Amino acid sequence: MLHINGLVCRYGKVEALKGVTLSIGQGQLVALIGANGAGKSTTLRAISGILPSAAGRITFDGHDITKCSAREILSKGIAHCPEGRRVFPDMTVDENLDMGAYLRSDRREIAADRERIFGMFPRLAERRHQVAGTLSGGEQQMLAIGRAIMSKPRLMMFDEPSLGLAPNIVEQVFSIIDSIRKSGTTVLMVEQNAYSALEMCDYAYLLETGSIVLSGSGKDLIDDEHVRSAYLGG
Amino acid sequence: MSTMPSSVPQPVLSVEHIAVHFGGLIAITDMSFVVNQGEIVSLIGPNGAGKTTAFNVITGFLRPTKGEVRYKNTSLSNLKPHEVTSLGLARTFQRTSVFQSVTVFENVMIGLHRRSRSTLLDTLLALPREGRAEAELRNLAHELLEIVGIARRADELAGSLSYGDQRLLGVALALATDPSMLLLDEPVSGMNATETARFMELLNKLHGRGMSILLVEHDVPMVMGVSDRIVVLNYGRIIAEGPPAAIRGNPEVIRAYLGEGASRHAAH
Amino acid sequence: MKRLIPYIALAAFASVPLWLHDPYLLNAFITTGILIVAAMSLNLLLGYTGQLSLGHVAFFGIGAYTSALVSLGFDVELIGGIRVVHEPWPVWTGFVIGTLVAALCGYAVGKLSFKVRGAYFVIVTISFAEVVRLVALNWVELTQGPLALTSIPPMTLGFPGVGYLDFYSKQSNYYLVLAVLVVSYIVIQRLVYSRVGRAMIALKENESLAVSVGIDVTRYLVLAAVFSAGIAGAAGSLYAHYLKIIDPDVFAFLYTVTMVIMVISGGKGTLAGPIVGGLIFGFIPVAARSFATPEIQWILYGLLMIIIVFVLPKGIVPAVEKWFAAPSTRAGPEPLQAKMHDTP
Amino acid sequence: TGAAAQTIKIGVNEPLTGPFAASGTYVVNGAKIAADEINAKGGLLGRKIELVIEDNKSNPTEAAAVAEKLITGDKVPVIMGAWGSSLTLAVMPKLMEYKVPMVVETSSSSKITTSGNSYIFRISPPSSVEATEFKSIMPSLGIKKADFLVINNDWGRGSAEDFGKIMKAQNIQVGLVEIMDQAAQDMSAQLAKIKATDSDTIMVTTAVEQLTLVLKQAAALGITKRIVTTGGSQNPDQLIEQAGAAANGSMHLTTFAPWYPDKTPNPAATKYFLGEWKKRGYAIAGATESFRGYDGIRTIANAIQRAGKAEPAAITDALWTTDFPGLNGQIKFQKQGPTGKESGQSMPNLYLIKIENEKIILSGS
Amino acid sequence: MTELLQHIVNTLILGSTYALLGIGLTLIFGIMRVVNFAHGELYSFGAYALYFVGVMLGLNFFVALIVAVVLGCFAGALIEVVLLRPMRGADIDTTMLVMIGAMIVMQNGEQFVWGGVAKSVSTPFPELPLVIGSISVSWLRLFVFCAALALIGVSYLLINRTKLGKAMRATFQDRDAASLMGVNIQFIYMATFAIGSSLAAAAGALLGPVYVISPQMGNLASLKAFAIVILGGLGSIGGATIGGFLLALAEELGAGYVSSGYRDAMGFLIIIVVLLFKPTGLFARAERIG
Ligand SMILES: Nc1ncnc2c1ncn2[C@@H]1O[C@H](COP(=O)(O)OP(=O)(O)OP(=O)(O)O)[C@@H](O)[C@H]1O
Ligand SMILES: Nc1ncnc2c1ncn2[C@@H]1O[C@H](COP(=O)(O)OP(=O)(O)OP(=O)(O)O)[C@@H](O)[C@H]1O
Ligand SMILES: [Mg+2]
Ligand SMILES: [Mg+2]
Repeated sequence: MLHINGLVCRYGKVEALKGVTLSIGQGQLVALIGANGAGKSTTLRAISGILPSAAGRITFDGHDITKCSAREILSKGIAHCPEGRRVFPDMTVDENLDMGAYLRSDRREIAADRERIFGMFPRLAERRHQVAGTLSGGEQQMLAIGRAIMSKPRLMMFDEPSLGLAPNIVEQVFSIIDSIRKSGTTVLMVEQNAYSALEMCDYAYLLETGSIVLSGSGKDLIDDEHVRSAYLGG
Repeated sequence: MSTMPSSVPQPVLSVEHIAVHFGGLIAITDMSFVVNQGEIVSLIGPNGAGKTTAFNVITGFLRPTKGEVRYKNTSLSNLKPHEVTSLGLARTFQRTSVFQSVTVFENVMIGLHRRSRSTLLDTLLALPREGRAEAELRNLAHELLEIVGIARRADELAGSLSYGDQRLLGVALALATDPSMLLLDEPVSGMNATETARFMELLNKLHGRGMSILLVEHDVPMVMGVSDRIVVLNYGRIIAEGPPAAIRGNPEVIRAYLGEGASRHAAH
Repeated sequence: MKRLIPYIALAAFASVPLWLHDPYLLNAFITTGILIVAAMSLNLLLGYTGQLSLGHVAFFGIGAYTSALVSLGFDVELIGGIRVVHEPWPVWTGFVIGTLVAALCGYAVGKLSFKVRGAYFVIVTISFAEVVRLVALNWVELTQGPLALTSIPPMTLGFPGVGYLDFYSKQSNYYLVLAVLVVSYIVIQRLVYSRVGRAMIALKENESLAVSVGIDVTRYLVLAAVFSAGIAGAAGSLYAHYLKIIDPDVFAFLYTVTMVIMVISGGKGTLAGPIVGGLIFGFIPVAARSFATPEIQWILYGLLMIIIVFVLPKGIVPAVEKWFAAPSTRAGPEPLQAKMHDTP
Repeated sequence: TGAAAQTIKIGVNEPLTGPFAASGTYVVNGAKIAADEINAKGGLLGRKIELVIEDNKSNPTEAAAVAEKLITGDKVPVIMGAWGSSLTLAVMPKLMEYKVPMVVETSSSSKITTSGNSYIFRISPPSSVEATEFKSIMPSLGIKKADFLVINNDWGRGSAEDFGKIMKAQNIQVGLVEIMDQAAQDMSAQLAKIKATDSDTIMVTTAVEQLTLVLKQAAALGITKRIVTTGGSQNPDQLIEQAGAAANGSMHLTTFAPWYPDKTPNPAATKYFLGEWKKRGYAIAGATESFRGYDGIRTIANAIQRAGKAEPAAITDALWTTDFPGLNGQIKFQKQGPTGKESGQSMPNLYLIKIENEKIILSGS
Repeated sequence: MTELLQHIVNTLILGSTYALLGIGLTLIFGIMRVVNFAHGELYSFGAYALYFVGVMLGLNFFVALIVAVVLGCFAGALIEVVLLRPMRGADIDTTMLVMIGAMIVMQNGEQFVWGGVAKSVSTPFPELPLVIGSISVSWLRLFVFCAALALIGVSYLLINRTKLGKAMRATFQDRDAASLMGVNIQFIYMATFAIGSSLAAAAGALLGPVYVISPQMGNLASLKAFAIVILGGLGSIGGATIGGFLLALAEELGAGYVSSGYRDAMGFLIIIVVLLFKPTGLFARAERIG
């Protein structure tokens, strides 16, 4: 469904991605792991169109989306739950969720989805009229995930969704992701919690200093010696 | 700095009956706990339990509605954040926090602010003392970058570091203030297991030098691994307190925080 | 090489009166020089602490009025019938007192900035300047209000019995301004290349983090405001004694705007920025006079400003520095765009 | 080139941009008419005259710089300027420095002629002169108590003081003295306060734009008191055009009466000037300001002619012996200020006009 | 008593126009964070547009008013595209300088085109004021008051209730996140600036006939608009509205009961005092640390 070929991205003169090639099949859950600064977030940014790529090609359902704007990419069905929460700080929880459904116009469905999200994260329901900037870190993370789900994409990209969440919520988030995948949505996930990510994914890529160095099923990677020592704590 | 942990616990930080209200919202109700000299205490609890708020109260960023915090028998009630820092209490922030548009090295130089003894007059008249003080600071800065392990990126702009490296720089900044106690707010979030293990080594090293540490973290294995004691907060209230082993088995903590998979997490 | 540039520049400037004999151009150099000193002081606040003072002209004007009044003398009746009479003092004491009074006002405004920041600080400074202007305009007994203070004596230096040096000629005024400029430059340089400067940069970048490493925000903002205001006051004093008349128009917003233009176009947060920007925007009007009608002169001035910012958004000096620095060492990646709410 | 060297240069230092741009431009237009007229008649001393016009940007620093440029760069032997009092005051030290005379065409501050600058020759009346002349007109108005509303500058404040003094001397009560900022557009607050007093007359001093607003806002507040304006920058035609009915009933002390050329001291010159003004397509409204530019240049030309050479010292001497009919009475400089360093001040005529049914009626001079 | 009533009526009328100026700038400065020195020039642009359409082309006054607002909108959009778009991502001081340049160019351009002499526009409203008891107020000003209130109401709804309004706020709080939500960033930038500009132009077109139209009319307008926005708290339409009325009240009572020489000083003193007690304006939002 999504193919990336030889993707190169730069920040100023620094080459953060040096020709990344990967692909994701329809309905798959793919994990992208790698050390700090490897370029995982950069890859997601390039796919969702908020970062221009210097070279390479990204196709989605056979269409070239390399040069598309973020808006076009979202309307084609790719949503991105960014690193570092990025909630709208001066807007309330409710308004943030509204923004998630910005491109949708099915009012009734939107309302139902919103309630579903409040069902997943009761904490957010308690805080629905609070401005997002004053939420705790974990609450903001829940909001960011909820907001991304609101856009009802066909490909959902999560950048470290478990960041800053309490263990019970982490569990819940992983099960939400699992159920998203089960409902037919394709998922691309970047996770530092590599063990859990590798356990649940269909396929995984390992990114190191801007290049893919290893790929395979989650199980393959868990068993890999290098992965074990560098990412799973030995 | 290197006082050995004595057998009789010496409370350095004591939080006494703190309450924090934001308008109608009660973030913390009547919280009390102590951290003893040389101890690593973890403050854990579900999202929104009030951990960061507690940090803000202790470090003077937020005035509590009620209660008092004492550090080494000094009340922190009316101190401004920079005065709290001067007492030897340093913190890191939950959200990544560095001086974005200056280099990593300059970041640490800024962090060393309190260590310089040069006065305004030295500066204006360019007295030799000024030059010596500056040279000393530069050495210290290099040392600190070595300690946290980002010395190779010293000349890069802090804003261009990856998330994890920025968090390490945050720790270096806190260490630069020459603290006797560190308050770390989710230091390893965004680090993988291997990086976390490395960070735990750093913590143990500091611990070995007698540094007291108050840690907020959601990485349960790490918390269990480094803490001497754990305080659990839920909805602004302390629901449990004790050594890691006791907390791990506490049913209330499991329900409110650890979740069913706690045992699975602990396995790794 | 880079170290030599300030000395070469200084030598070049010092030589100007030796070869430039056109009084009009020399006059332009002097008035531009005075504004450059004021712009340098603004740069200390804007460029290093990140606090935009759009009322900076207030300190300039306060320095000008204080210095003029000290050297002219006054006789006013305060509320409650208290009469204050001041006999004229030597002009150089006016300069010193003007500088100090301006610095004192900087202290007050700096203290205020402890409470209000950012946009709110901007408006407090604008308001402060407006209030001061209106006082100068309406306290006729002291300031002569709109009637202007006239016959202000030229700057003199010396002591009774020892002899006097008076700054009447253009050449002497030129060197006087140059001297004040150099001293201000050195003071600012010392400040910003020390821990004081690092503290200021820290405040600008991320205040809560700065505080958490033990930097006393108020202290450094006040310090910056005091030095900045004092230097602006010194510039104002030079202005009053050079022009020999001041009226409440010295508080005009236009002067603040001119200083801001000089600082930002030259490169805020760089030592040479205000000087480069100041020379350009001080001399454009002079050059434009010869070939354009009045409105067109202004339009060219405005357009040039826009063009400079378009081409060199960080200002001229940083662009030149980048040009000269070896690309491999200097051209680091652009930092992440700082978000308004990214404060911790 | 030869031709250029042959011209006699006259510096003109006026505000052409900034808040005083409109007035400064009027004055310059008047000056150009005078220069063209003189050149058409063969110029001076066999040479053409050339106006070197510079914009002082309504800013004192610039006014001084412009003087510097005119004197040292263009080498003009005489200047006309600089409209506003603070602009003129800023130029004055330069005149002393370079010993170049200046004809002051508009400024009204008394300081200009009393501060001991012997290069100043003023043809506009300071408010004290205006007030003195007003004394003879006052009885016919039957004022019992007057409030003042004046612009917050030397001109407005000076008027309030000088007219107040004269009124008090005539046993007329002086009530409120209200001030309006130069750039203010809303004077309702001041007018509401004046409306509530028991005075019968409001004395207003400001330039035409603000005056328009005062008249409109007074009408909107239902103020029926007599309004008398002073200062000579009123442009009654512009008032009628812009304030409409609100201008009716207002009275204006002016120094020039172009509506009744036959009643001016020099009808032929007035007619010529007005004819030229119209021919050039300028709004008639500007005539009451621009005539000062016209007279200023003619005063200078007259002095140069008599001096026999275009040199500052000779022109200064000649200015002292000026005696020729301006559009508004004989121009002739009296000595003012400290002895030995006197400035020249000419005493123009004064007219009181009234606007009725959007027409201008001459009611006293 | 009568005087006080008259002062209060004046306050309401003046305050409504201040508020109108203020909300235009709230969008541009409070929400977009562009220190828009050219705001006053868009105000005078509106006034000159009214003069051009209403007097020179001779269209009906009300039609001219609408045309002026629409032209203001286009002018705003043009400024955004030509001057601000290339500066996207530059810091706030740098864009400020661009806007100062725009102000200088526009103001002197106006003087070049229209000359320095003030223009006035006549209106279909009766010249005689409406008199109620001892209070009187001109019909034109009454109309301006109503029109201003209507515009303020519309803006409030636009920003707080519509999808467009939400997208605007989101965009300026976090541009990348907003684009991930599918917001067309470029359009939002342009629309926000254009709407803010059209409000300034509306204020100018409404006030042009009340006052006179001159190239310098924008200077004071800019300064006051900034004061109002900040008094109310950045980004708050309600705050700007109340700030506008408060400034008018301070000026009116200051001139009426303290000293007319200090009329404007009163307004600025109020600002200093308010900010000392409420350092982030009247309607501040909560911030959190950590
Ligand atoms: N805005 C930026 N400006 C300059 N360099 C950047 C920027 N963002 C990232 N980089 C650099 O690009 C490289 C890849 O960064 P990226 O954020 O994609 O890493 P990551 O794999 O997501 O790491 P982490 O696990 O820490 O989030 C890093 O070396 C980083 O320093
Ligand atoms: N300034 C504020 N205004 C209103 N509510 C606030 C404010 N700051 C914090 N809160 C609320 O107080 C509660 C405690 O927040 P705090 O940040 O202390 O949680 P935390 O324990 O650190 O959570 P996390 O693990 O998610 O970081 C949260 O529910 C938050 O929404
Ligand atoms: Mg990342
Ligand atoms: Mg927290």
